Amino acid sequence: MSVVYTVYINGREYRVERSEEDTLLINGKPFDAERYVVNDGVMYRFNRKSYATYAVPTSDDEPQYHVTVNGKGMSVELEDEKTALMKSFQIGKATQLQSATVRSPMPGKITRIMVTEGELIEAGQGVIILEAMKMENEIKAPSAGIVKAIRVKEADAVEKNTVLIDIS
Amino acid sequence: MSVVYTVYINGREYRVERSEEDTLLINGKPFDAERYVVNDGVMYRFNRKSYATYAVPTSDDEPQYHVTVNGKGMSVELEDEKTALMKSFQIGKATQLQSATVRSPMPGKITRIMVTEGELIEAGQGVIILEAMKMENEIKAPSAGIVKAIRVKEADAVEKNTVLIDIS
Amino acid sequence: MSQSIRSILVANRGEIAVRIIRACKELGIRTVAVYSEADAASPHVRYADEAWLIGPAPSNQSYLRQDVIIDTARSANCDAIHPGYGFLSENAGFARAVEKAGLIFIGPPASAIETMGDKTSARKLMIARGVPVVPGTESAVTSPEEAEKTALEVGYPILLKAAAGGGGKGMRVVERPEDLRKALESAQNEARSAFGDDRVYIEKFVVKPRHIEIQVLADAQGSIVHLGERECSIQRRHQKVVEESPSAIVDAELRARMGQAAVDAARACSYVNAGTIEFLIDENRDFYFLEMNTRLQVEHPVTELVTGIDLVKMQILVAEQKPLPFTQDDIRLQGHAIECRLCAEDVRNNFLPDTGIVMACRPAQGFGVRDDSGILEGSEISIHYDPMFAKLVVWGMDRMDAIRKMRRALDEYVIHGIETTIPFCRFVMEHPKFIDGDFQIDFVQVHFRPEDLPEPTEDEEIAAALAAIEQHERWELSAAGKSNGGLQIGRCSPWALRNRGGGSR
Amino acid sequence: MSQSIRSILVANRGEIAVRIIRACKELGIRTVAVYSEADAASPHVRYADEAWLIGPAPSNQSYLRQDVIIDTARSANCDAIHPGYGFLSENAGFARAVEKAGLIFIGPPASAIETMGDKTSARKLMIARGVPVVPGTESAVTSPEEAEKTALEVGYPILLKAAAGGGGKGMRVVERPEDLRKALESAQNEARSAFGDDRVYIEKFVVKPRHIEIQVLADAQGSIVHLGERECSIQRRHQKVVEESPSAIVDAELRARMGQAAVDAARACSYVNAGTIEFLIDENRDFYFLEMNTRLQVEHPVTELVTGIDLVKMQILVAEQKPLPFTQDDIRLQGHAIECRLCAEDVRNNFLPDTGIVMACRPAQGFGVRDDSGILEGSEISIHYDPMFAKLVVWGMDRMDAIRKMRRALDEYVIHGIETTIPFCRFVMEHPKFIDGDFQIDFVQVHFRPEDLPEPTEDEEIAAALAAIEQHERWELSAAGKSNGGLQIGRCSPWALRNRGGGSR
Repeated sequence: MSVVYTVYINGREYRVERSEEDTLLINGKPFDAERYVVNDGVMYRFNRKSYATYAVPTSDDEPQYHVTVNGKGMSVELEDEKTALMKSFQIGKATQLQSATVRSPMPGKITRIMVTEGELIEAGQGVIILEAMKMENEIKAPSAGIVKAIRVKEADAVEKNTVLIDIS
Repeated sequence: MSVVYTVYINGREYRVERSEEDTLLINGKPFDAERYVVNDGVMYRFNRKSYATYAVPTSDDEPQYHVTVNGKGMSVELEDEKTALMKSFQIGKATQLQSATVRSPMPGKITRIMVTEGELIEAGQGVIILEAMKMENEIKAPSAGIVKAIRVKEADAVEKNTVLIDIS
Repeated sequence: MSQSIRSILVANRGEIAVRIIRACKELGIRTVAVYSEADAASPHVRYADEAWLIGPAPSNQSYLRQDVIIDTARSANCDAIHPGYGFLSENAGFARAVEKAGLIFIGPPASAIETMGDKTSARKLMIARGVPVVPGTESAVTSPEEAEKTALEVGYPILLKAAAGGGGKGMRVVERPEDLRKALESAQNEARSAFGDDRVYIEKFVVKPRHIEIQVLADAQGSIVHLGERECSIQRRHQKVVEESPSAIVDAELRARMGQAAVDAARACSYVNAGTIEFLIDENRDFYFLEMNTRLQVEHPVTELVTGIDLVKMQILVAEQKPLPFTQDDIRLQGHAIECRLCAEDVRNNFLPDTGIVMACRPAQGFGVRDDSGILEGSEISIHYDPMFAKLVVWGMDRMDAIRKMRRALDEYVIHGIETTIPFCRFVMEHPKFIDGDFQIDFVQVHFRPEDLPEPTEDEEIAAALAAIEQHERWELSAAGKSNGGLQIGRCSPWALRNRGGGSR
Repeated sequence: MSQSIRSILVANRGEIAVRIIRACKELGIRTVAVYSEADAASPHVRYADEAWLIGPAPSNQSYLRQDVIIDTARSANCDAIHPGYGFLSENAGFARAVEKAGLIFIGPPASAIETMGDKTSARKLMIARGVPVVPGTESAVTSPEEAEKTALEVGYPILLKAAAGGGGKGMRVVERPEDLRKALESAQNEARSAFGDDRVYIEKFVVKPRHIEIQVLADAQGSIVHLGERECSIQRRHQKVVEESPSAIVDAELRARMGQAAVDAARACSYVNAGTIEFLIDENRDFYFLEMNTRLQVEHPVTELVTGIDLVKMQILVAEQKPLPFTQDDIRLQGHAIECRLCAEDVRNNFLPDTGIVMACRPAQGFGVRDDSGILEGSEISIHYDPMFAKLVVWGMDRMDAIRKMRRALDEYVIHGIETTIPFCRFVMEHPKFIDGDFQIDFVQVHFRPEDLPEPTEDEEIAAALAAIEQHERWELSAAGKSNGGLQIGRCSPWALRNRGGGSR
């Protein structure tokens, strides 16, 4: 049985298919790559060029990864056939994108909350000041929307990835 | 139940005992060490000094290890209580030491055999020339004795650790 | 009168502690590291001859504990304490306590720290000795109202500046009167949290200046030399990020004049040991005394690479009351050096500090590349300390050779598990204005847009897709409780593979 | 007449291929690596812009395949080929074939390789130009009988020397007539296997000489400069192991005379590009031409560190028909540099080459330390190639500073999984005769006994005992099929630990 993934990177889509005989198809075309496990991840070579990669999962429940390729970092989202099928019955990707959360990028202390619940905000607008590593860091909204819930209060100590604000 | 090992290093003996409560005794005296797993092995710290260690097994059936400590390599042999008990009933350590083998320290090609079966040899005497890495390397007898069996012939290709000669 | 130092306690952590320990090892001096609980397996602890635990992770319970550090130095039979930079390095009280305990403080006399550490007295002294200074207030701000009044007198834009410490903490530029109160509050908060001292003062903000500093070395015999300049104008939030020596705009004549001013400044406060006089240079190449850093600087390696002089070894020599082994005439600058500070920060996300475990780390190597690092594979970058984990420094035959070498070294540097400022440094090395030497301290603000960072190529995205799928399938295999043979590959280091009988291919 | 090189095929492997690729990257030149099946994941392959597989592991089926390499250079659109050292670097036929294929050979003209590569013609030329040579035969030995006759004429001790190549392979010192036949056979065998050429000739063995060589650089315009000397007397089995620049016994006057002789030698064969003239120096500091190496040397970094000149970049510049950017007067030696060749050899067991997978590797870092390495963690050291895996090179303010720095760097170098010559290098750096600069090429033979290597302390043995027990218990747990939680620790790298939810402590 062949395995098919749809891969989302930087707004582009790649269809990666692996047949039972381990032949690889990318966007429908046969693709030939060497693969080496090296001390710092997996190295692929194709078209005579080497790609040193390192992948770390970034979500507990979604197949999302942060991958570094030759020093460039990118976010990668996978969708296998099963997920794709489920999506077609349920709420799709498009809907999901309209709600967002602001998470703390690092552990620290909340020093100021700059928005209130119900407020309409712009993408990139500063919403929270987090003090960490002795610097005040302004956390910005990842997308425009309405502040649905503020989950923290000033002086709270938060862990990395704590949800701070829900935007809808 | 406590665990006891006798450890042989460079001709010296250390008795290492670990109680059920994980208290460590070395040669009968309580011993306090911190332990850190680091990228390149295990680091211990005692008396405020750090010891970076790395241990590799050197035998398939005996508890023998090559350990590097702060860059110095040494051979370490372990004996637990069970082994010690068995030894007291069977052929002991002393007897074992009287027979020896010459093994190839690396893969290569046998270019000359310098001894014959039945010959009396000295410790350190050259017995075989092994060509490897484009150099001729003289392999020496680890101990004195009589050449019991020559297991290879000239022009043989050998792997690392192949038994070349038995000495009795 | 000279006395040999046999044993040094290094009262610091990270790359600078490692740097100092290396110099000591080369001099045959025994080293004693101190460490917080968070640093028990850190490189500085492992490299030192001995290591003493001094407290929990927060600095004020460990690296800032003067009493514990001095007691440790005595218990460990040290002759001297090297404070590095940051922490207790510019604390006159500490320097005095060290001397009182019968130990040598490897740094300037407490009186010099005091004089130059207080911005007000430093300014007064410089004015008295004819060293030009930037216009501004002579004492710390006492109230928001007073600040507003003073700022109007000096004239906007103004700079709010913490009386203690440096490194951009507690600093704010204020362009309009209506922003002053908010900025003052924020600067005071930051200063209080970083230095335990919330005094802030006001000075004229010189528009578009370059920040250029002069390294000096002074011995106990009264000889003072300068080692040329460091160009430190590439800054972000008043924090230096790229430094070089020599500066593209300093010629021999200007170097001699600035050097003389720096030597005068050092002599004015009876300075001994290594120190740095920071200047602002305006568009007319007129320079103004900014402040003196009475310690080793983060960016000292660029000076070492162009002069061949080991500043830490000289600090120790001078602390032994020995005379400097050279005069001003012996000092020549050869070639060109550049330093990039590598920080755990997310460049695309407003340089937010990142934390985590360093999964893989292989610094750049080769001719003319120096990596002063404070981490190892497996080290944790935590919230407790500065996000700078290493300094990548290169030497080239000339400025362009050094720039090209830095690009190569940045490309070669492998680090996984944390976001770093490497892409940002790469951006600077490619920028035409940087290449032309045509920049001021607002370079980053004016020229850097995260969107300009290079996007991955299609082939790089395909490699990323393959890597993510591979990681995903390993993960699923593991979750399904299947053979963990698959799980291991790629997440285990080679020794695990070897033990399982296979090679890495 | 000059032409820019845009793309270079590096016809080599290991550290020197990496070295060349780094220089190319700094010049903005595209690099194409070639590799054997054994090197598919090697650093030189990973660092290059492109990598082409050229054959199986044995050199004569890959790195020595002239036809395949030239075809690859053309297919990959290269302008030039850099041969590195060893392999095809001193093969005049290859240099000619490269030129014939319309590519640039980054090295001297084929005619110069030929003249200097043939020991006989080189000797004749040197004698004609007044460069002093060691007494010996003018042609290769044709029979054991002839060899015996010739050896008696020259006078024992004599040196048997392969006509092709260098690096100690195919060389034997013979002290007594009765040892000659056996030594000749062995030298011929080794020469045949290493170079495919079993011609061996005889020369007088100068007793207790020093081996000192001069680096030259010549451009196509006829300018030839020398870059001072390298002291290469620390050798084992005629293989250099430690090199330095300058030499402890060469003063400015002798340097000038040897430098002139070297420039004369290069001019005699119309040399262009980088080359080295090797001399023997006897007790009276009289020097004799030994041979010319018509290529980049292994030990070139020590010259780079004291002159600041990048030799690989100069090779490329000269190959582009551009003139050297400096004259003899511009070249100054600053400070002191030492190189240690790090090999996978068991120092305590007669330097037997070791093979295996490099389990952990963390080279030394910091001011004045350069590591030119050809391996990474996980690399396999195989029987197919030279056991040298890296060159550790240091720069110090003076010779003693460099020695101390080398000690520190050797102590800091972490490598597990293979035996290395690091303990031997450490021994050299501690030896009073080395420190005094009082040694000849028999230094190792006379002074080194494996028994003199430092023994572990009791505490180090205790640490070893703990490490062995820990490894043993993990092993037993695993064999017993128990939870592999224990199994993982210490054999997995940190990312595995992180994924399991824990830190490294």
